[in-house]
Amino acid sequence: MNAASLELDLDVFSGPFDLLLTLVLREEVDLLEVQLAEVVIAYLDHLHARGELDLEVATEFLVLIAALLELKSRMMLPRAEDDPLDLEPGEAAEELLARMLEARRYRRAAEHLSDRLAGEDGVRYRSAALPPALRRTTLADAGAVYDPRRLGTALAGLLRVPAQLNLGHVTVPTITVGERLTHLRKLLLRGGGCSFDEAVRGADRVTVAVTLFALLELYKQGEATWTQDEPFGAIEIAAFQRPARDRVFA
Amino acid sequence: MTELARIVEALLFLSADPVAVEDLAEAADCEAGELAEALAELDRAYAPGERGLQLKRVAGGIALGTDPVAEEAARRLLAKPRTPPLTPAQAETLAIVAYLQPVSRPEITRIRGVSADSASATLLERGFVEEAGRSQFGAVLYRTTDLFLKLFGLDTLKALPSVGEWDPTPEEEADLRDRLLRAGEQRAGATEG
Amino acid sequence: MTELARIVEALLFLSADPVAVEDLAEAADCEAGELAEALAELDRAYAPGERGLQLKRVAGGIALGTDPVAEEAARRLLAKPRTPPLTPAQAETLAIVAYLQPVSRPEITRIRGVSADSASATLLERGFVEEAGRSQFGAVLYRTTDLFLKLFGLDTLKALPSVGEWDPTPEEEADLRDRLLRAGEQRAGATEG
Repeated sequence: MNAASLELDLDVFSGPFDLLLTLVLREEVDLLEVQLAEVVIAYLDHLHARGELDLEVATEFLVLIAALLELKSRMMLPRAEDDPLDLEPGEAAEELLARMLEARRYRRAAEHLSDRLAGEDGVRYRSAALPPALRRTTLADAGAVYDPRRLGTALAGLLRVPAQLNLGHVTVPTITVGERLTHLRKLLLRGGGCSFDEAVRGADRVTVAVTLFALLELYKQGEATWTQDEPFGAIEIAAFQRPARDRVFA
Repeated sequence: MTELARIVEALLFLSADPVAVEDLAEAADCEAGELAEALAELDRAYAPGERGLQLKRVAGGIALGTDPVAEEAARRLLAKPRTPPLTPAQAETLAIVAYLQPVSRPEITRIRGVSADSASATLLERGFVEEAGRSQFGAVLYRTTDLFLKLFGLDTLKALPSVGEWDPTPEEEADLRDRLLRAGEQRAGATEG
Repeated sequence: MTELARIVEALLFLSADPVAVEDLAEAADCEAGELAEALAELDRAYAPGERGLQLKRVAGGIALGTDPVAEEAARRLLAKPRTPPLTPAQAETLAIVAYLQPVSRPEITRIRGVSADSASATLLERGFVEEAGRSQFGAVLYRTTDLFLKLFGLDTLKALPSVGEWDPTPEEEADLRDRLLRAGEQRAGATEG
């Protein structure tokens, strides 16, 4: 078994991991649509089922998934037409291969270093302190050997704040928690409950995130509760039933 | 033993770190040629199997170290292992630093595919690597130390085998390429997984 | 030299303090009689004038020490003012202590964005900084020493270069300590991953 033959059952793809890789590299599956977290979960399930950890395979899997994540994050970033990072499928495959070869190279160099350290085993060096008379520069012997400006420049370096990321290309959304609270309350009043997917249908990412905050706020105030059967599963929202009031209105 | 050889032996005994040949000559107030003779004399006196100590060329200098014959007894007397072995993560991180130095932590992480934070912290603590300034993006850069050279029995970084020696063979590379690309295509064509 | 004598020689080499005869025998796993023979063998090897080292019977045990013939050379090699150039980590740590003293180690770490443990240990060992009590949270505080002033040619701490001279983004009102901590936290955030 190697990492490549891990069986996957994802929304956009089902089959072995290496086939997914091939399709992604040939751009027959859009990497943007692949939930890499699901791949990782499938791998963890697989490990759990096997009950043992093959380090060689695990390392290979980590390098592959890290490379895929990096490719995916590059695709998600806005870029110019002639961006040199815009990879052709063939180039992406070569880059992935180069990454795996590089990781393999340093893994072997690491083995060599470990062997070398073990081979030196048995040689010890003396670590006794110097006789007191030889230990430290005395105040009397000390001269001005350092330039105080060295301290000033070091301090200046520490005062420098790193350049802020330019987020100019991101459209600043104006959606507020208050608006989403109103939206959720309206949905809950109408039918007593709804799914989270319904609540954010057609909305952009930021609106989805703000809606989640709004949902947390509703929960905190005791207006709504929700259930989710499994990670990444559907979220069902329900208006919180106050027993006493129910009886009054029933 | 000549007086000069005796003096050099004493200097090596006192120094915690390997001493460069020039520093020995300066301290012993002698010519390079005289020092070379004294070192040759010491080499004879410390020939393998002669003594409990060895004369080692490490980290760009000369140092006295114990002969492995005494390791077991030393462990009993000092009640501590000489140098604990490295974990695989530490060894990989150390290999990347040794070959690519100065190198930043994000770069190490990129090559390994997983974070190197805890491994680099341990390597720093054990004194195998140290900071070497900052990259243009402000990330701390790392390099190996003289202690690394000393404990790994290396005279200089050049004594490390060329990194090309660890390159996968053309067959392995072809095999990897195959598994990445063609294995998938075959699967796509066949029903059997 | 017999193997036992070689082992005993190595043990004496490694020990900073004199070792009791019983401890030597236990570590070398031998009888008292065998050890006495090994010591006699070492005594002959270390007869006066033979080596740069001497085998000494001192309070509580046996120790290796240097022969007086090497004293002058040792002073030249090891007692010369030890003022190697500061590494970037040491310069940053020292600047933080110099400008903010007294300052705690956790604070230095926050400002640098990475640990300053090894740099502060070196600065302490070389006598540039010293401990100055503890903060209200129990962390050790550091301040610079008189040796620091002398090595930097400063009469008093007031003679440190003014911050304004080096300030990349002058900000008169804010406190230096606050600004350093803020910049450090942003740097730590920016260089992760």
